[in-house]
Amino acid sequence: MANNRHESLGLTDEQVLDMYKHMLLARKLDERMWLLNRAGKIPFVISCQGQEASQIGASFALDRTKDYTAPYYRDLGVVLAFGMTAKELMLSAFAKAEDPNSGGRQMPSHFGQKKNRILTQSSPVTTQVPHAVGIGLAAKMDKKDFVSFVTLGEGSSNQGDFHEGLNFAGVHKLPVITMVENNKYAISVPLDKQIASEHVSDRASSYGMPGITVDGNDPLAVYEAVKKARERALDGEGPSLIEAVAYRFTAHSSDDDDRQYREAAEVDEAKKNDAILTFAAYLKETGVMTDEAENDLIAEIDAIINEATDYAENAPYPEPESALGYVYEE
Amino acid sequence: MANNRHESLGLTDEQVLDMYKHMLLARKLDERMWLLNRAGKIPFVISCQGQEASQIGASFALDRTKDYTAPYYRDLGVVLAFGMTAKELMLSAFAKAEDPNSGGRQMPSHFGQKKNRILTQSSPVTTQVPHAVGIGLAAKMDKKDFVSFVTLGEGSSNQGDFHEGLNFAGVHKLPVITMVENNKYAISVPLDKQIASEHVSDRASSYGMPGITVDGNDPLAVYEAVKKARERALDGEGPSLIEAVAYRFTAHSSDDDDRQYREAAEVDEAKKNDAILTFAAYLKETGVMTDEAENDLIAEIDAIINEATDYAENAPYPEPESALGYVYEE
Amino acid sequence: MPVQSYIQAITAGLREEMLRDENVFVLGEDVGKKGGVFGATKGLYDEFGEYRMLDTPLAESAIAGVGIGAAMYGKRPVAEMQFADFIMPAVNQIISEAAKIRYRSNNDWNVPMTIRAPYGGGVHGALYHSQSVEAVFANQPGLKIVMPSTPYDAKGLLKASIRDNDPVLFFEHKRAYRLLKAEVPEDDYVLPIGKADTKREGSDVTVITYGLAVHFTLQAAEKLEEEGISTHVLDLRTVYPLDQKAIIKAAQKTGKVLLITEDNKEGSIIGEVSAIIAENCLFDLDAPVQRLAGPEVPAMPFSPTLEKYFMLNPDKVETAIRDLAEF
Amino acid sequence: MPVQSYIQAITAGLREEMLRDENVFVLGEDVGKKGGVFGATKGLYDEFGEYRMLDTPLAESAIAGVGIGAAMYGKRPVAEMQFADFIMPAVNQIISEAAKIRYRSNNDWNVPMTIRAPYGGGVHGALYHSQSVEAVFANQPGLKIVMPSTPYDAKGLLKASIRDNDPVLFFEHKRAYRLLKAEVPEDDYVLPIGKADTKREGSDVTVITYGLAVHFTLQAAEKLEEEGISTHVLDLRTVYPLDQKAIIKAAQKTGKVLLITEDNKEGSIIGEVSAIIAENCLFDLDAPVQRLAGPEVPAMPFSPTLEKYFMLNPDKVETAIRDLAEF
Ligand SMILES: Cc1ncc(C[n+]2csc(CCOP(=O)(O)OP(=O)(O)O)c2C)c(N)n1
Ligand SMILES: Cc1ncc(C[n+]2csc(CCOP(=O)(O)OP(=O)(O)O)c2C)c(N)n1
Ligand SMILES: [Mg+2]
Ligand SMILES: [Mg+2]
Repeated sequence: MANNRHESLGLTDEQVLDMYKHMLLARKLDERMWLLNRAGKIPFVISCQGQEASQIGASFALDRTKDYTAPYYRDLGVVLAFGMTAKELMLSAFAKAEDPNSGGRQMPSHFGQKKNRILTQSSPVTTQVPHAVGIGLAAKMDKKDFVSFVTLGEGSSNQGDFHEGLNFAGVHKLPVITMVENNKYAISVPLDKQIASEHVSDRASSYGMPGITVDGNDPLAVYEAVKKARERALDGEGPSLIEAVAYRFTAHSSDDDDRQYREAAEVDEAKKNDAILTFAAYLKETGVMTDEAENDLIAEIDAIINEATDYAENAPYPEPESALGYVYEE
Repeated sequence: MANNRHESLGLTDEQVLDMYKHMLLARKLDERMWLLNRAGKIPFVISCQGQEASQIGASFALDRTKDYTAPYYRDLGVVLAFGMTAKELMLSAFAKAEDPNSGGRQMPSHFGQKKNRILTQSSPVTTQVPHAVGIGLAAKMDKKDFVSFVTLGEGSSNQGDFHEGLNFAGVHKLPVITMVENNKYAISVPLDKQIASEHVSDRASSYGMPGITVDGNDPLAVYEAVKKARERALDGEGPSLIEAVAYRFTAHSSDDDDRQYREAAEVDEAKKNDAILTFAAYLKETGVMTDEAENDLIAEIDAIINEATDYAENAPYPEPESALGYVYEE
Repeated sequence: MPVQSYIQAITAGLREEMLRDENVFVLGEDVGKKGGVFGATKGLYDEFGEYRMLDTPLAESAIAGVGIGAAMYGKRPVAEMQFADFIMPAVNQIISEAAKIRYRSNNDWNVPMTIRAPYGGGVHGALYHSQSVEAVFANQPGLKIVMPSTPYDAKGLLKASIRDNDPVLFFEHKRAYRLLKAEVPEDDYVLPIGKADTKREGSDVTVITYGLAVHFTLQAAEKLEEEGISTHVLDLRTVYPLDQKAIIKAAQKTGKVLLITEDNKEGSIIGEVSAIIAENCLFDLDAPVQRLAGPEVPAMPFSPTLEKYFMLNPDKVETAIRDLAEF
Repeated sequence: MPVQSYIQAITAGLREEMLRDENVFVLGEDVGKKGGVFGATKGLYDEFGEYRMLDTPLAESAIAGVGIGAAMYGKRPVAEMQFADFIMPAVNQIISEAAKIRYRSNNDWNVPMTIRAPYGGGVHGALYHSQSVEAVFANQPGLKIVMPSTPYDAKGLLKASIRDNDPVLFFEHKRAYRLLKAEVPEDDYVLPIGKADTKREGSDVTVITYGLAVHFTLQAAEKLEEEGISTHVLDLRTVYPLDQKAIIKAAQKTGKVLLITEDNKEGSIIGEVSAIIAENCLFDLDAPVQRLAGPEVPAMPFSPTLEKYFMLNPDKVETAIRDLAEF
């Protein structure tokens, strides 16, 4: 039997199985969306594939009943973990009126859901970083015991808002956890044309906060890093920067063709570390998941996704005139 | 006789005397401007006082016949070293038509003079950083052997443009030297409310460049740091970040009252390290400057400033209608 | 009623709202210990403490962005931009985020934030301490832009802005700060955002304007009254979205309309005002709609000769009204 | 003459200028190896190499600001904003810097830079990949804003922009990229910046518009011709500063003016056009100046029902022209 790593992190077998379930649900939902896109049923997909372990590992280290999150467009895993349902996500993919993120107003993967404390997200990258810092500031002002968790891509970490936001959090020691999901590309531009340091986490010292680079394919490593950061934050020690290194398995989005700028071999190589495979193997090796349980899980997830898809596909579009509403308070 | 530090840096006695002359000219010009302001003759002053050593030390390490500089408003010393004259600076202080910086269009200390490769400066802080990087990019593209030297205050280093500019320079290994003149305050806000790290230079590692903190009251230390950075840049090794730590001796500007936010005792304490005094002492101890030479220098500088003031005071204002010109190419 | 300056009225409005609702807080550069570079927050740091009068790092995008985050949580931030000219680094946060958050989330999230900024010229501030920046934002549904012209309006509109559940840009004329003094009620009052205000009744010429130009216009109108020219003055108060009804009514009243802004003309607020009139009042007009504005140069220059040439003043307004009256 | 799409014409114009002048270079996100997210720079990385087709870090303020620095040195940068919506982080560099550098330095320094950005809706791009952002910049003397409506114009105006010694914002309609195809000369030609262009002569109604809306208008005009309604179409081409003479002449020609923009109405470019007409042509008008524009919401929503409701199309234009003709 393999070395049991989750127990020493304080995670039960049920919890790690639940982590895996969320990872798999994210992956399968994402795959279904590509199918729907290629079938001409939904106009756009932007994927979490390759980053599920980072997203779920991090989310499970948070208190999903009170922490706030400002996710970015790849964070299907994060929003699932925070309580958004597959059905709600499909409603968004189909741009239907019932979509809780935006009522079909935004592209898919522009997440937001107040009841689950998921801040609404736009397309211009990195704007969410100062927002998350504002949430952290509110927590400090009101002496509340939650943290604010914000994610972004490594390319996006070059925007001024990253610098301004993290510096603000650092100066005021705010309970903010920033996780950069480094998937090696910003659309076509590779890491070494984006940043000049070795790690994005090297930037933490600029802001007087700890910075750590973890294997984004290892949900337990990410869990551990975020858990520590959360404890620090609640102890009033301020923010942390975590870089989760993974790889983008798909093209940037359904509008991109990644053969223009990277080799298929590189992608294939990266997929060998696919956490969906490696974490499943770990769960089996540690006796947490049997083959049978895995098959049940897959069936359960398929059913969820089928139901979500059917529901969303048949749901109504927003009324045209509803485009006029909610510009200001009504 | 005191330890001669300048020889080992390759500086002749004439050169260090010239450095002192520039420092003193900057200081005395600045002092005169305050007198003129308090007498109601010029509307605005923003000072270099306390930062002359950083500015002159740095400028003398550059090739002032070919390097470019993007100074900020306190850099009276830098622009004097790059060839702007006292008369030209007084014309700007009086907002007269002949002012080469802006023809009286901008406030004083908004430097710019193409013939001396001084980029034109605006008021919004830190915008000059990407400009200087653009100059460095042009140098690299055209394979030219000059460097681009840009300065800013420590408060201004929190703007997004600092991050974006330095990262760009780092990724493309451009010949750009950034010097942060850390004078401990951004108007009323002290250093520890501006940045969370110990040194601004800690930020260099974010951008894959060396960062160093030097005593900004020691022109030779600054000279040495900038000289090294320049050699690196010309060797194709890319940019450097230098933090010169000094103190702002005056209020932020003639519109500010610094008693609102800092103790007089703190200012007095800082003035003990005034480089105008300490560098003069060094020059005397090393036998470079006699008391007589010092007196001659003071008399010479007074004469320069008197002449500049008289000329500028009597020079004509721009014609009102000239406000309409030079919006676009004419 | 005590007499207060425009800036005192703003300080009073801020203070009352901070006392009324503990979620109201101020963030910006030098707003704390120093009390603001103009003194708008003077005394409030001592009264309310660091975290309700927060000196931020020098970074406007963060000031706006952190404010947005806190507002989404339920706070009521009042962000100060030290000068309106320095709002530019925050444009992305204001236009892409604050303006669109309610709409894009289908009413799930909202941003009850006020951004205060001193604008305007005539104070020897040169290009970057004199600008009128409202036109940059006056095409962005989701935003409201308020520009008060008197101490009374400043206080009542600031209080309304802070209580508004959507983002409000609140531009204060920095020359008005100490120039304008008037009676301001000590009790709690708010003025409606989105409504223009008739500042003077008249029958020959209608002037529609806002901000400090209202003051210049009232001065000019008084002089012209002696010549027998009667000027109607509509103060827009909220320059975005515009109060179309009030504009149409004011234009129809005299049939001769002069629009005034301190900004340069092309692309300024008053172009939209003119378009509203052209759409709605064509057959009520006795003369072409006139516009008085700054020249088409990037911003107000520094030298006194140049500043005077650029800056609006009561004489320029007087001449423009008289010309139109005589049309 | 070969037939080219709008985007091919842009690529060709860029390439010709890069061949003509080695100081011309492109910088932006994904412009290099990938050739741009729309393919506007396809093939040019291989032809000109990394430093003339530079993939930058993901940071628009740096793209603009580094471009400004290089331009001050004497280079002729063509900066690409991946979508016009993402120009917002660069507003400070564009408005505070690029627009004001010649003026503030009293003609000592200048910024020969072009900023290209795809704008406009109708491509399922939702709020942040559909915006018309020209109004944000159309009040800033020192800037020029060019918005071509055809492949021929796109090439000729892009070449002129690159050769211009002042900063030019060059907005390309992303739906036009592949929709519009036309003959484009292979030889070197430039079109004048600052001049509007009559795209169709007519006598009943004058439409003044720009960008993709020109195409919609020409489609509508053709249909209306069959009904006996003759439409005069003026394409602004440069939306800032406006070609006042051409606007006045076109308005006077028919006395009935319809202004069209894809942007939301209040504060858009066409408000200024209307104001110019109101100032200069009041007594030539037979009907109020009409405006057809998007609704007053923050940006175009995603869902097909909503997008269609927001987006301009030939039918909406046709109805508006007919209504005005019948006035
Ligand atoms: C301000 C801004 N500029 C450009 C874009 C276009 N864009 C969308 S995603 C992207 C790349 C982001 O890369 P990264 O941050 O590494 O995230 P990833 O997609 O790799 O997860 C770009 C350039 C944008 N959305 N916002
Ligand atoms: C973008 C912007 N925001 C605000 C200001 C107003 N302002 C002018 S100088 C200054 C403080 C600058 O501090 P620092 O960078 O430390 O430079 P120092 O003046 O101390 O040399 C501020 C806030 C400005 N000029 N630009
Ligand atoms: Mg990435
Ligand atoms: Mg400082």
